[in-house]
Amino acid sequence: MTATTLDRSNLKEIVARRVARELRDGDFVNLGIGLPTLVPQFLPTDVRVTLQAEVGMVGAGPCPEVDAAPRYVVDAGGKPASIRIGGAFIDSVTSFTLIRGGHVDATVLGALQVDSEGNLANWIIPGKMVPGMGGAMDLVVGAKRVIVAMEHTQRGEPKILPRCTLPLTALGCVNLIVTEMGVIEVQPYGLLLTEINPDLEVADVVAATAAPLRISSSLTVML
Amino acid sequence: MTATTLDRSNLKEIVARRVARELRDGDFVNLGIGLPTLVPQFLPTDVRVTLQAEVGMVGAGPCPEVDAAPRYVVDAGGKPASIRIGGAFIDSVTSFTLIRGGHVDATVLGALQVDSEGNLANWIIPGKMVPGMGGAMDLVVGAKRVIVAMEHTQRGEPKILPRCTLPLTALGCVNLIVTEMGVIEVQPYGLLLTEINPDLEVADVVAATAAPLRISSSLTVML
Amino acid sequence: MSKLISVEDAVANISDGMSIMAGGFMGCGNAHNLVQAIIDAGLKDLTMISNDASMPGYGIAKLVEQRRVRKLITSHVGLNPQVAVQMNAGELEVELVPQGTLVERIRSGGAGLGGVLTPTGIGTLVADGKPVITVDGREYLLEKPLRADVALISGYRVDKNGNIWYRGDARNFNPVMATAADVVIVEADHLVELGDIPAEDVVTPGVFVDYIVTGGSL
Amino acid sequence: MSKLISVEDAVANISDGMSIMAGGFMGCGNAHNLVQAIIDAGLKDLTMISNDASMPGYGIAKLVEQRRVRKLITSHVGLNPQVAVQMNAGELEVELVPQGTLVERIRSGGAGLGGVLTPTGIGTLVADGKPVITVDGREYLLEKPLRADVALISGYRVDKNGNIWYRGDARNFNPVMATAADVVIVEADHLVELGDIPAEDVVTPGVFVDYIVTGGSL
Repeated sequence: MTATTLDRSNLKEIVARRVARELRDGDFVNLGIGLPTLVPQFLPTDVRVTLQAEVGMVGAGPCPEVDAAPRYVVDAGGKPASIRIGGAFIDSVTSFTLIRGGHVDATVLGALQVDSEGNLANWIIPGKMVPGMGGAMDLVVGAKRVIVAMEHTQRGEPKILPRCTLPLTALGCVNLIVTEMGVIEVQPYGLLLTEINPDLEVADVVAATAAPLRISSSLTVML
Repeated sequence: MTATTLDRSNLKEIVARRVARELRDGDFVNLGIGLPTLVPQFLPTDVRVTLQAEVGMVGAGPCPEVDAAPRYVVDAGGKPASIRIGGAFIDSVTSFTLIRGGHVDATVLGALQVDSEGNLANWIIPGKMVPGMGGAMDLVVGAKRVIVAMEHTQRGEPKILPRCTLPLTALGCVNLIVTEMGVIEVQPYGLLLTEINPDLEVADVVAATAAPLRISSSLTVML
Repeated sequence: MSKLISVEDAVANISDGMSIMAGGFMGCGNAHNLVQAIIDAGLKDLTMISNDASMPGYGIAKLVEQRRVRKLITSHVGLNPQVAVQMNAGELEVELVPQGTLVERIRSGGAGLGGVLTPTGIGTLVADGKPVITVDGREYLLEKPLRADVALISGYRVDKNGNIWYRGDARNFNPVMATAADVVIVEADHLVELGDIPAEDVVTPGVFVDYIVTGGSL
Repeated sequence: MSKLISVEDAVANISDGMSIMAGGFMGCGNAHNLVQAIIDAGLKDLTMISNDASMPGYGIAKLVEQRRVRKLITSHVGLNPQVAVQMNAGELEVELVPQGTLVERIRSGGAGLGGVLTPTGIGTLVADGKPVITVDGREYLLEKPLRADVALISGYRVDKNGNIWYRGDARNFNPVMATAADVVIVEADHLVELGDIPAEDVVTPGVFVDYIVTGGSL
């Protein structure tokens, strides 16, 4: 099976499941929109993380089945949300004191492009899509660990490049890239493939990656 | 009667009473230790001011007769204090957001020296007294109006000088000087005596003031 | 001297061309009645400072939809499609600011500081034209303080002194914006008596607030 | 993974020569048991960062009196006569910082900023040797961020997540110091259940707190 024939139906689950293994019990974590929000459901029961929502929650919970506080407790998209018992509502100043001040253990977010130096582009496609950076620039600068969780390619085109061509979100901020094809560490010398999807060959991953890719001598199967 | 024969028994009251007339209904005011704390008792009943205590109160009240919250509500000297109904406890960050951010309408504080340019020295006598500046440097920079309330002289020596000789608290920060001898405005061109203690002659005030002193053409009696 | 006034009197503090800070995050924490009153008063050419442009038909999004906004200073406009339309047509100027930088610029304006030294934005478009200051070997952007003519605050419980308690995450930018405008107006969901908000639980002390209007609700 | 530990285990995080932030204002908001445990553990050569040096025999004043402090970074020492004695004898170094600058330097350290641009201290001894940055025609001192190895926090109600609610003005420097140290220890006057502090009324979110000790009281 090659990259093009990889079963794409559970692609997001593959990524989210693997990212979940990066989190430790007690971690304070900020999850970006989309794929990253799937991560908590794959956490082992003995790993409890506290979720931050930059809108103003420490200990954010899931979307409520019955909305107890309509329009007063929302997520970053303005949709109904909830807070866990023992959580705290905070203002935006405190929210970014947490984020910029290095108090967030890990942030998981998507990317348009990542490159060999760990540069990240995920907020603008000039002339096409200008939504604004929201809290992303602060998150990737401030979080102790930045994990990019994304599909390896975009309509067959590599997103992992020697050098980002889109405007950057931040310089050298990415620590780890998790895709459906494998797990890639950002090292001082460049990118290192440490785990691979068992349905793929190394050549598949290399072919789908525009950046030079070292292969770990202890390459393992991605779980 | 001359300066040296002025009845000194009610000197502080003279100053506090006159300072009270500078405050307007609704003002948010920070009072320094000592003489300035006497000001509120001379406010007309239709003038209500909100007192700030930099330790962390908006709406500070008097020392309680019965201390309801021993050691949890204190003034800047660590003595039992109280908060008025409708007041707020704030942290030190907020306290100095209020002070430095121009939210305090007036601060009233003592001085070791004041000079023709409105420079103030009130925090250190090198080699003798080094208590630290506390919040004073922020207060005189941030408050909309800085009123010095003090005795005109120190053991007969002038405290109002052409140029401060002690280390400064801030440059050009003083707006008004109120002493037992009179009221002096700090103007761009220097000091202007606008009111005088009715028991004194202008010559008495000039003699007790080392800085050049203009006399207002509409000089009135200090009330 | 009561701070309690009508919504119409409150909005009379605003003129065409003024800068307005509006608390809220995707409309959660917008002062909805004040927004409507601004529209009803025919105010225009406003500079809006807010985390985002809300969502279609909700809160401050309406100011954009009704073409009352000349300039937006904000971190995110992706959920309000009208912004892109007007921006691409050259009718609306948008200054995008990272969210953490936006909140600190406002804080700086409210706290009498000279600006913000932040690592956020270094090496990106955000850094264009801004001074870079090196402190202990690390580079920081100098971002300038932000203040506004008027701040529109949404509070859940508000007493007559203007003390505010916020519900849920409707808090967001409201407390910091209440520190950084010449005129601060709070829209109260519930007007309460002095003392009903314990002194320890006041989030925005009333001394920051100039006017109170009632009838708020998200 | 419980944050709740004994006072002795908490103090085991501290070594001779470390820097310690202590919340409190003239002893109001000091973590008194932790201070005593530091003395009992024989710790010395400490750098203390605190608003003041408290008053004789009370709170952190005891650390000075017991000669455990090598350097004080503080805004006011006038109520603790031992400070002047040791300072004049060359035994204690004192760095005096304006109170508003002290709190902002700590905030800067906790919030990942590169320092503070403040008008306070311009033209005074405080400005000696510090960069002056001009923003929009006004001069500001660049004051550097402050962090510490350990912060000693005093909280009235603390839940098992470390969420803190402060009573009265014992709050003061505690919330900001809880953001700016590698190890943050809170001394709880009352340990409460999760949810006992409503989410809106939490002042210091528990994620800032590493360890909780009980038995606190001012």
